[in-house]
Amino acid sequence: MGATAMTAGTFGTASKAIGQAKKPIPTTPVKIAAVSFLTGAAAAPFGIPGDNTYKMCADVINKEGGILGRKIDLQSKDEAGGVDAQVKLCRKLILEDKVDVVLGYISSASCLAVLPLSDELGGLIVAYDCGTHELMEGAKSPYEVPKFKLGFRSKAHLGIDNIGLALYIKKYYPKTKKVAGINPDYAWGRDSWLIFEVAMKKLMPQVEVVKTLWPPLGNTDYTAHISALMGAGPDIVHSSLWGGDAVTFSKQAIGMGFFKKIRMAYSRGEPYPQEVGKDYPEGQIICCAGTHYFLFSPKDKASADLQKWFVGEYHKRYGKYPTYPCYHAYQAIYAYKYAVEKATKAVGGWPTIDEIAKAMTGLTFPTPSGPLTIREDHNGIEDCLVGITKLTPKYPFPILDKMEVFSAAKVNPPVGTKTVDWINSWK
Amino acid sequence: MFSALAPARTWVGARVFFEEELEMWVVYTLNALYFAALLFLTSLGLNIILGVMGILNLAHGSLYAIGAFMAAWTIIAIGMNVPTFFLFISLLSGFVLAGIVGFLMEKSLIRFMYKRTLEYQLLLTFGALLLLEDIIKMIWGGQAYYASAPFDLLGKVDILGHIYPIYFLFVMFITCLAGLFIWFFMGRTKLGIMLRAISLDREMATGLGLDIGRLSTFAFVLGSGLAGLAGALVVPTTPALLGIGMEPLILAFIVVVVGGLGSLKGALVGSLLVGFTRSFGIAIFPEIELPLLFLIAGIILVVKPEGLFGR
Amino acid sequence: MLTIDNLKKHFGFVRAVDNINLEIREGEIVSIIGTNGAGKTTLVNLISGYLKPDSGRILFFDKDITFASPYVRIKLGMGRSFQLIQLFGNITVLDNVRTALFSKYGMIRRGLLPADRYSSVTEEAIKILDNFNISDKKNLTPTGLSEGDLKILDIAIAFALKSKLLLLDEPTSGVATSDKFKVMDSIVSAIKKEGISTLIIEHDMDIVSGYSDRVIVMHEGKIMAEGKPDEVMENKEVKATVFGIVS
Amino acid sequence: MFKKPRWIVYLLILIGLLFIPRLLSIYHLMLFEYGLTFAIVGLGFNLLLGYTGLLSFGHGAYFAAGAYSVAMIGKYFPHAYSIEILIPAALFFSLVLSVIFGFVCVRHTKIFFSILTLSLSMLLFALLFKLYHITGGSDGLRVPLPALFGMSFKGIRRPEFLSGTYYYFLLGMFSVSFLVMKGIVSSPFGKALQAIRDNEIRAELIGIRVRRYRLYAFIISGMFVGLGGALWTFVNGHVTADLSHWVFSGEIVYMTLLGGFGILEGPIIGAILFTYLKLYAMGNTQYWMFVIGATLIVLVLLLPNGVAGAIASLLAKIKRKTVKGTTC
Repeated sequence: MGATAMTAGTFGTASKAIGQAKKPIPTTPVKIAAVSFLTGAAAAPFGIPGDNTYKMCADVINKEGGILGRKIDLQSKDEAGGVDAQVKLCRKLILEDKVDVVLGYISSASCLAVLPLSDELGGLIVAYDCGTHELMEGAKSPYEVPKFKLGFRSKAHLGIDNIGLALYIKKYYPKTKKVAGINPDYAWGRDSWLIFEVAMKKLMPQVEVVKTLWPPLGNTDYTAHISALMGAGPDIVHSSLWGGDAVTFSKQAIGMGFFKKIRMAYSRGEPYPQEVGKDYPEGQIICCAGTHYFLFSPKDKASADLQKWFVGEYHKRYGKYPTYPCYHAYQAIYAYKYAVEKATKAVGGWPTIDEIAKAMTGLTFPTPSGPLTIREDHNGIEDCLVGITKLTPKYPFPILDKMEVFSAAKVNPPVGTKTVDWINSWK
Repeated sequence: MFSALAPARTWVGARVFFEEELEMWVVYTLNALYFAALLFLTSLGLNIILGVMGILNLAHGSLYAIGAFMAAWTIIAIGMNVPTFFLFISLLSGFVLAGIVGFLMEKSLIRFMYKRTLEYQLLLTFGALLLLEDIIKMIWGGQAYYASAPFDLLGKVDILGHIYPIYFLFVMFITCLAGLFIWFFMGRTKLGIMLRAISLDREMATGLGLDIGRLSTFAFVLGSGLAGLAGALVVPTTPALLGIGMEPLILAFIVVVVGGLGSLKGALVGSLLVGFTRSFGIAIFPEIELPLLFLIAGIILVVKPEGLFGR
Repeated sequence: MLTIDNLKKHFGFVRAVDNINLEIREGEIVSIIGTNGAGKTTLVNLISGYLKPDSGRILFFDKDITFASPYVRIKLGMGRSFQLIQLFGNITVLDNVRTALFSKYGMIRRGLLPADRYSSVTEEAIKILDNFNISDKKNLTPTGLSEGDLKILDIAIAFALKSKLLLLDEPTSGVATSDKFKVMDSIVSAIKKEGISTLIIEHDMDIVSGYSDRVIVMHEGKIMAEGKPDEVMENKEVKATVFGIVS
Repeated sequence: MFKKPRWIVYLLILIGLLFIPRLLSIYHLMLFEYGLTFAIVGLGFNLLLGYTGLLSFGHGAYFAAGAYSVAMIGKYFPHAYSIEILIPAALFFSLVLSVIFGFVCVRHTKIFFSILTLSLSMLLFALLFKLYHITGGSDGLRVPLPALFGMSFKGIRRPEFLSGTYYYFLLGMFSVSFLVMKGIVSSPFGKALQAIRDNEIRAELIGIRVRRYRLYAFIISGMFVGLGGALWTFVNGHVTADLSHWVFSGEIVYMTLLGGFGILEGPIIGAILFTYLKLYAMGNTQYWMFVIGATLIVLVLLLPNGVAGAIASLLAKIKRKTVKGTTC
């Protein structure tokens, strides 16, 4: 206790030295709002791990003296309640509570609704886990960047998952003839399928789409969907179901003998083997929303060390291995920290929101899955890891086998080009 | 760019269905029956309350949720250390707790509403819905409860070359039992006949010297219990979650409206209608399955406003 | 003005109205009396269009209205009151009458100004209430009125429609015995002032005998006797069945 | 008109409302604007519940009709995205919808009417929810800032827009709505509706075409709610299919009852109170549904005439007492 107070004190004097230039660094804590699903089906596999990571990182940063001496005052908020509730909550956070930054949002629906508020209300918002490519893209390519002056996403969009899956299927299952899709009925599911379908048509034109199903988010009974898919007889079923939906679907599908005939390709299936356990079927194609996998080791030494520390620290605190939402949470909170530090260096003093936003554009910083760059379109770009589930005696759940990493350049469209147009322009 | 293809795809889907997927009709039918079974239990409860007391209980879905949470909690609590038989008995805990909550609700709130006008009756149950949703959250928290042991234990069976979980058949069986029981109870026992008398004419029943207060309590408890039982039966196949009762409630509304207010036969036919529309709708017209359901309900109501078996 | 031709209405085996022929002339006050279940109310319901007959014809000013809707009959000039009071319970006494007047003048569709601006209608409503001696209660809602006043108001509404024919179903039922004649006095004096033809349904001969030009006795759906009040009173059959006097 | 004390009070309140943007912080001003839009909704809803005696549990549908007309025009016809086009369009579409739904519904009364309105609004919900490519499904649609008579608000942040021009526009719309509704309920037509509410049979027998006037009331009510929905979108900035869900309709009923549906001004008070109640409950506890649910139950059991009803009866009591006092 005393030690932390001391370090804070020393940093206080240090910051004064910098603050001589223009703006003194305030001594009040930095208010960070972290919004994730804390209740509902998405809480256990996404929201809680994400929120845990925010808490862990805030704790670690505070122990190291905070951001330029300012402690982080982390406020965890619940993302449940629907889009409209999120718009209202975000407005309250920015206008009434006057937080310094909002980090958050797992659902693409929340992001699409909330991120425009950044410019409308003049608050910094960093989306940390939502996937839709439409979030930062304009109506037609080339589009103007950035779309939002104060809105960011500290990760890559769903293009990497679905392009990665298509590339993987082409490489490992070139004989695939029929595919089908079951995706949640909102932006995330619709866009995931769109990109996957476009990529498949380009890569494997002979493949036929036999069925596309759109269960609502939070559906409880998948029997009708499962048998409809089995009736259509595809080789591979693409799915971006997530949270409780993915678990429920898997359980009911196991009961109906689904996996005996059909292979699933999950665009973000990484958390579920750990969530379902031993019963999780083998041989399913799974993408990790980047290279966020606890058994993955980045090539460069610094990142590899960071990964080792991150997995260890997380497992020590919460008794589980970090899943991809954890990595995303790490990226978001550290993107803010590094951007503030970079901006402070440039302006000499605590930066304004616009200066932080300027610093965050083009920022590159180390993360446990390798260095991450946030581009001029305010979107992160990442490599993508795809593998196949396989049971081993070492872990009580299937792990990934035949891991394949697709480099960022292969799965991310260039700045200003719409993902669909980019895929269609492939030779 | 693919939006324009959506309707076209629907028709292609229909063609593909009739050419290639007809062999799956066994499974589609079973799915429809399974879905109808769960819905029948829910709407039966709603219908008994509506028929006997004349109150549309908007909090019915919350009672369903209470049944689901209670059953999931019990199954998790007793774990795998007991004989399998007890796992299935523990599903009854949902019925019991929902019944108890129904009892408390009737005694503390609903009984003041019999003489009030419609808007107050509906708003009171709406208030109860909001209240119960948060009470569930207070007791069980916002987490998902996975309790799939009964589902996993029963395993699978081969029906005409299709693998099907035995648990779904079990649910249909329990529903048949419950349906037969209610049918027998309402038609043959003295208590049931008294309840029907009330539902036909409340004032006359008072004149006959029936104890309306107690009979209403009984009907409410029975109806609530049935919702709880439906919730309990669903929980081995899907996690118990906040808001789990909302969709069954809406579908139960449709069943009750289409079948006829207060009609048991109507509840059965309505449930089957919804079950089959859903199962085959998802297989043939996946894009418009839900609006299709409401459209069918709407057409029935325009043609026969009192419902198929309404008075 | 009203001619009823072989009118018939059966409910299952009950012959509520069985081949009734009847005529009412202009300015006449006719009473129909009979025991409970004699079919009086059914007859009024048939005339006012609340029920549809099995056979027969109803002519109103030589127009066949047998199957016309209540709305059409009202437009033609028919008004009625009910055995059980039918009032607008949550609006003032004045508005009860005024609404009828607005309806009569077709102002519900056309009148865009606030109701109070149509002072002629308000004045007329007050005049009607004056006729029935209840204008002092114009700002109360019906819940604050006595049973007798409610009956009078009920008839005042029917009266306001300026009907050429009024059908009054048991105008004094539910009124305390001591007040019955007072109520009848107010009603009949108002009617006579305007010279409206009226058909009164009653089961109590005493109440109507002083006010009616003609009395019709109904029994089991048929007309048993017809004539001047004192003539009918002397009819043996009527005495036996309706008054229960066996001589 | 201004001879009556009631109109002086209205005028004073209006003058007070003109100064609200100076008194409240932007966040609270926004809440107040939500309240004002719902006040228009409450006015319209109450024409049906309070004055015609029909309880609709599906008025969210017309709210959604108004809101989605704005959002869809914004998405598909951006060059027509101007308030003076949007408001008539919203009125038109809610008119069309309430004509269609109303035609089916007014054939029934009591619980049948309630369930039917509920089912039909859920039909609209299902369409808005499933037709993802047109309506945005459960994600809904964003609503940018509109132009007003050629004035463009590009580059202006929403708080500035809402605390400036838009607040006064909203206040104007609200005042007009209030006057129109006041006119409707005190006109002969309004009297006829009350007659229908009190006694359908008798109403028919004094020559009122019950079904037709019910339908008219339904349509007018639907249009007011649609107008409220359209004005609401600019404050909220986002529309979702949930607007047509019966739970949202339930909230409309709730706020009308909270204010009291026996009085014209009741729903206005109810709407503003409800907005604050809900957002404060949401902001301060995760058990906000418990708070508003418990409030509702207490209201139903103890204050059936709502807040305005309670105030009115309190005032009446005081008046009686003072009258008594002077005679003594």
